[in-house]
Amino acid sequence: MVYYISAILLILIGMYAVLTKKNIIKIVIGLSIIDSGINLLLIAIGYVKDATAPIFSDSSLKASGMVDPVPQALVLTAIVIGLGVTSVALALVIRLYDHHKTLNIDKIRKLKW
Amino acid sequence: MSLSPVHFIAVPLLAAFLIPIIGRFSKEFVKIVPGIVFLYLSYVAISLFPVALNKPVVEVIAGWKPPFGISLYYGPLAAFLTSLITLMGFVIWVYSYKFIIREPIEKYYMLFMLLITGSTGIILTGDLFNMFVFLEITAIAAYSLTAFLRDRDGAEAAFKYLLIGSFASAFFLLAVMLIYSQVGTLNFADIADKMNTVSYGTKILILIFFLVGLGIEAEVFPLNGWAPDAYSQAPSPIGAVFGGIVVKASIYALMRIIFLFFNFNEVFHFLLIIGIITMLIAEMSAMKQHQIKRMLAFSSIGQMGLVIIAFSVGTTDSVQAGLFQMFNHAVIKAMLFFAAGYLVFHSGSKNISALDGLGRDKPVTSFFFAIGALAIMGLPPFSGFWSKLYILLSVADAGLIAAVVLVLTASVIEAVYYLRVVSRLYFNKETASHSEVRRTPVSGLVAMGVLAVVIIVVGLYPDYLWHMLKPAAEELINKAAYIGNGLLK
Amino acid sequence: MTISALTILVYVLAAILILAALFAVKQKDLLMAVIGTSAISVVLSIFFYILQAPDVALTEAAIGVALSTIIFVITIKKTERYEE
Amino acid sequence: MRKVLAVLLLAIVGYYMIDSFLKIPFGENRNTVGDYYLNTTVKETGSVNTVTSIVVNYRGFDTLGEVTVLFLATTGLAAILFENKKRKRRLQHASLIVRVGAHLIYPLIILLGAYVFIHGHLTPGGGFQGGAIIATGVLLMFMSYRSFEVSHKLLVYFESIAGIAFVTIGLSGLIWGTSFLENILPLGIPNSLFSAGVIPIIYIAVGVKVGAELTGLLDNLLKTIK
Repeated sequence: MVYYISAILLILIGMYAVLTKKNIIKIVIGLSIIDSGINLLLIAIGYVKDATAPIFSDSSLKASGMVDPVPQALVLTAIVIGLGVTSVALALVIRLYDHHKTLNIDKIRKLKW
Repeated sequence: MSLSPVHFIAVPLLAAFLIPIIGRFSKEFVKIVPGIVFLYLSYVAISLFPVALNKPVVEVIAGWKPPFGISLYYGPLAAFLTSLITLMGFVIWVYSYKFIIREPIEKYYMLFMLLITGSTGIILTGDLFNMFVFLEITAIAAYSLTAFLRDRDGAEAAFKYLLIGSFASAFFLLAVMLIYSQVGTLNFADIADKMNTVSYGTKILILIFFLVGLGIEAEVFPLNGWAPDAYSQAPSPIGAVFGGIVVKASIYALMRIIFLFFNFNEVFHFLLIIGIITMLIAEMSAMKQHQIKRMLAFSSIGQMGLVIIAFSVGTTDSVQAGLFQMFNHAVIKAMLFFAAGYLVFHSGSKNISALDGLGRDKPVTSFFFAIGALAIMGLPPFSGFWSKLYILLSVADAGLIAAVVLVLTASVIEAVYYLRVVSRLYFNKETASHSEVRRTPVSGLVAMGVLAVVIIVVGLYPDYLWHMLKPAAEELINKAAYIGNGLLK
Repeated sequence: MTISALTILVYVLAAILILAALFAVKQKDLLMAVIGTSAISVVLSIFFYILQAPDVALTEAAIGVALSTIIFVITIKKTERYEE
Repeated sequence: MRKVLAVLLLAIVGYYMIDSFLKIPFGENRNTVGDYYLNTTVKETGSVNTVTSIVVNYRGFDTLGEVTVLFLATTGLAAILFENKKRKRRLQHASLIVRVGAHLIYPLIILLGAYVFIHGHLTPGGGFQGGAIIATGVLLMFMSYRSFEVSHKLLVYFESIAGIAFVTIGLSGLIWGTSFLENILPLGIPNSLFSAGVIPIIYIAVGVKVGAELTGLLDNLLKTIK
């Protein structure tokens, strides 16, 4: 249960950062916190009490006593995708800094929403 | 090796991975690669079309039966949309060929090809998480291409798009997670089969997460703030890809999920209202724009609102009309972006006011723009007329007279701002000096010419296409058939 | 319910996780904030291990703790370090 | 004002998230497709690591997409940061101890990365983890030696050939088997290095590709002018 709560808190903290922060690097940090929270939530959903990792390294291990491997596979993908998005975001941050010499979004944002 | 739907994904990926090596030997050849790929894929699409009409092809990946492995679902609807996408991809490539002169050209073509592949993947896949992966492929390519010109506004638009897009993917993933925790599977057909075991409250939440997650890409109000900037700052061919391909794929994803997972009556009114609000606000914002590409972007959002209205009525006729409108909008909006790209280039300014009198200087490009404008307004000899008419008829059939009135109002607004631009092109005196008489390259004219022919031919003989869309519309509505086919029962 | 050492550890780690997230959001020095996100990744990695997901723990350790942090640090070096 | 609005919005989102997610029982076995994978992985794929068999085999298409995402991210980053003139990295020279230490550890890190992706079907880890470890090894050298260079040409070749290998393996499944990415090699004896059919080959391709891509990404970022 503590996993669910901390994961949801992480997601909310991340969203708070994205919505209120003025510094664009801070916003990207917020995005990566959201990603972390979602990953934790997904792994926690797949957990089974007193079960082992889904690896048959020993012949005594039984399939019935293992955690759900699907969320783990999904999170693996999600982490890598998160890295991809973060790197593109930071490239854009560098590009924006090049043009504006500031990281403050209020000074950057000339385009209307 | 016989043709199979998996070629739509595998071949462009192979080509994209090859491009860096080819680029070391010949830069010119890199520019031709996407053309070859899209030509080949169009061939695949056309040869597989009759097969899909006969019986949906369920292509399993890695040999595992549907609920366990990932499968591609290639039914009439997917056949129609992939054919549209690959053919449009080819035309947009023709246009790009001379339009994109800015380095790194090699990277442009890689991103361009993968952007379209991502959209194809969204349409083909029969697996929820796989759809997420393809959405992300599309999104990352789109962010990078928005900033491709590396100017100030481009980077800002791309950053804004990225922020909103990341929120969208977070919500999409949350929805996937909720579904997995409830039904324990990720295959569309399997989820649809088991969805009635999920409690009402959770279902609503899943629906909201999906609406936020996909509504952003599908430009649904109020999540479409990114669209005008991204459209207007990206290179013109990419604007055409956004409006013609990416949005179509997202709308497809949204509709597929809603039709399959939710009892349709529950969401019907909600969708209709969203569609109407999206359409009206977008058309009114388009009125106020000074930049031509921003205007086109808002008009695109408005048209998507119209498509959502058509889908939300939920009868075979209306869905068919919605698909018809999607086809027309893809073709017409691409043509408008093509023409606008060169008009902006010739006048040297993004503003509408700079277009005065270009109709005399650049008669061919302006003529194509005018055709596009008349077609999208829905004037008779062109294709746009029929889809709008069919939508109105089907909405009226369902007894939603208020919706009919609102759609007509939006059409009037649309007509006003498009005619304003056309009249500037032809009837205003030349004010700015666009003395540089550079010609629009042949590749650009060919691309626009092909689209113009499509618009006119479909306008004159709409029945053929209209009948082809019937099985596609039926596929979207018939949930039981999808479940049966999707699980290979 | 008997309280095992592991349960206590999980609660402590969860507290660290949330504090690190708050630190990352509140800190004006961006470099410190990035270290905060890196701490989040470390805790997550341990969590994944406790939740019997060693594959994911390894990924989070390699990508979340190392690479992602480094990319942030390089970006900060190319731009500026303090939030106004 | 903005903060109040944000907190209000988040309170609503948070309420519904807690409301829905806390209802999912924690630590309970629910019947999912995961059970099928657990029961059949050794028999059907020969891989003892179920996560690997899902990532590479059952849901291998996702992994192809994932590799593409990383490829796109590197390409996109290079396109966004494209400058006509490349500069040298501008880092300070590290101290002697760091340099000697880095030189000692560097081959070991590369070796560890390779180990992780070659044994992906036996132990935790795989292509992505191994590739990331290799990239961190190269990063260590970047930071300790100002003049350390990785040939750009080499990276491009590694990246492309690994990617092509992945798709080719997939297509060969279509040619000799019945479907894309299908296993066409013998499964071997579970728990031995040469087992699990195409899984290790795909994971090696993924590892090389991810390693080359992330290295290229770091190199590109480090060389961007301030």
